[in-house]
Amino acid sequence: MKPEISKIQGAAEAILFASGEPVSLERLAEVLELDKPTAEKILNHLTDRFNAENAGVQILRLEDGWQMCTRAEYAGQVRQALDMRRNMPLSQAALEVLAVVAYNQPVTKSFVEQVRGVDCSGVLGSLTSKGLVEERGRLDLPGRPLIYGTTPDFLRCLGISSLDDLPPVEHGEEEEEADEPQKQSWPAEDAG
Amino acid sequence: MKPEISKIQGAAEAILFASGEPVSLERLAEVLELDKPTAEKILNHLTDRFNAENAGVQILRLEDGWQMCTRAEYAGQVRQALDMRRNMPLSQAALEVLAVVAYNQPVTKSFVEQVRGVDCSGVLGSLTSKGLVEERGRLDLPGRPLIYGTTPDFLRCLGISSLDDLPPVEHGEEEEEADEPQKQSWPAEDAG
Amino acid sequence: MEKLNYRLETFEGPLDLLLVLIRKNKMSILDIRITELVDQYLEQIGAMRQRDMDVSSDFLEMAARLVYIKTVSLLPKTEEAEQLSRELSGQLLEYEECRRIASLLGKKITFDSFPREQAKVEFDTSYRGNILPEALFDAYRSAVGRGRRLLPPKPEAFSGIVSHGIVSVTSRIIRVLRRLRGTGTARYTDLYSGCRGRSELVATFLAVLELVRGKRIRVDGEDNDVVTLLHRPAAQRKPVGSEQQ
Repeated sequence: MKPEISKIQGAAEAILFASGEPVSLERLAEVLELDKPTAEKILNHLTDRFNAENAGVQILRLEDGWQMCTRAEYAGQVRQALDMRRNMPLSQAALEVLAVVAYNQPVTKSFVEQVRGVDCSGVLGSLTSKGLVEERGRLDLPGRPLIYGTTPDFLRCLGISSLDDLPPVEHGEEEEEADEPQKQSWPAEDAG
Repeated sequence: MKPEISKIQGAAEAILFASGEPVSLERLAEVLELDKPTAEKILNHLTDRFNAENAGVQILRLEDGWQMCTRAEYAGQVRQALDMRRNMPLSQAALEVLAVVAYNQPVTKSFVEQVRGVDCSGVLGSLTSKGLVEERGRLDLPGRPLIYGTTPDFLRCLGISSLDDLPPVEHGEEEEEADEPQKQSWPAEDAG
Repeated sequence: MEKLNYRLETFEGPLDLLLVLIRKNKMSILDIRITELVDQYLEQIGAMRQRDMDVSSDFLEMAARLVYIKTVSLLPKTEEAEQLSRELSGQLLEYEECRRIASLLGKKITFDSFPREQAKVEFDTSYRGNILPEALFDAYRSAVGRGRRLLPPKPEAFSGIVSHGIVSVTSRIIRVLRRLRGTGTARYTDLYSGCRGRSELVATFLAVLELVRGKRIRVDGEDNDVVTLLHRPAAQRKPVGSEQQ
């Protein structure tokens, strides 16, 4: 009986952990293959065990189920740790995408991908959520692709006041698209 | 003293929980305001406590950091509760590319292709999007080829803590010291 | 030779196929009997083609390499053949080891433990770190360096290589024809008079070759070469060769 219960508790714990949101009693009972009262008893027990310790993680009983989250008293340290990662130096891939956008804006994703030769969706997304790159509407072309440009925050992070202050790309040595308006060099629309 | 330590452990636990990704020793030490050896001791203790129980959540040591994740034995229930699909097992080609990258990283695509004798662009791309392999910048050679390495996720999926725990390579060309005892139990080889 | 009974499997690549053949023939990787291997390899590729299976260029490249090794090994001096065989053996050993490791990884790798998404801590996610303009610039060069291999090069990219203006062969064809129009003949060397620079000389030479090929002119003689305009129905045929030098 005992190991059986601890396995069910383990499963409940794993489910609550992996789900970012509250998990309902119905769902838990269904997955754990228990009737609702038993499931509730087990969840309450799990909650007590978690919350008794002076632990970093707690289980909250909410209206619509249970949710695992950090204890409020550690919010400061959690924030600090996550904040640090937020401001870690950008990855090489992120820097490259940012550079291509900065020197050629406004650009479509497919333009960036054509220049870099690799898929850039994830990187563009994370640059957008970091506030360094922003959407600038859509191109009036088939597929109406989104176009991107850099933000004022981007200038601030670089410590420059205008895009004109970016290190100039030399003629001849570098690709010419940095200097020309981009209108004519949009890559052909692709299905991807 | 005792409550102090349990508070630090609580904070570490909260940070690992909230972060999702592996958190490096360096960052943990900084946020917890400890020197690295002490932070490591506390994290190891926390890890033991978590992993001793028949719990749903475990702490993994990955390279120089720690990550919290669910235990594999509850995978079925977690998938069911969160409506996740089962991951397809990796193809033979993907495993081969992964093997070459893991043992020789950082490597270029053309190195991988030389070992396997076939084009590997597609496979490398899909391993990258699965998060098992990542770009690591470029080689300073003509063409500036991208170089690739494995991610902490790769270690996690393999259930090992470090690249040192990979199964040893057999014939001596790799100039590796084989005097270290094998930390992990690798299944006996077969002809495949 | 023993007729091998293949089930037509898909191979991971030419090395995979070679390993299968070596195993079936009970050869040692270190002692490859190249003649047997070539025949069976080609036979297998033929079979794959018959079934309309995808035979990638990698397979064909290996076929060429095997045939070359075989050819060299038929020559009396076999040092090169030994060297080539050793290289192939080394590559096969390495690939075999790669497969062994891959199979070990395959047995261990699972996607059964789930990390969490990062907790939604309520701060704005905007980036507050510093970015060095130089780092951004380097990243740009790096990105463009890669893209350049994938984008077709622009004409300007060749400006450093072709520093003399481009002389089109077509323009020289017209010039040669014009010169011949009056008398119908000219001395060969006269065609080059007035050429400035190597580009014009080369373009004129190519123009003459094109015209000869198109049977518009004939070049006769040895010392005092004479170029003759051949009579053809006018405007029936445009000058060949409109490509640029």
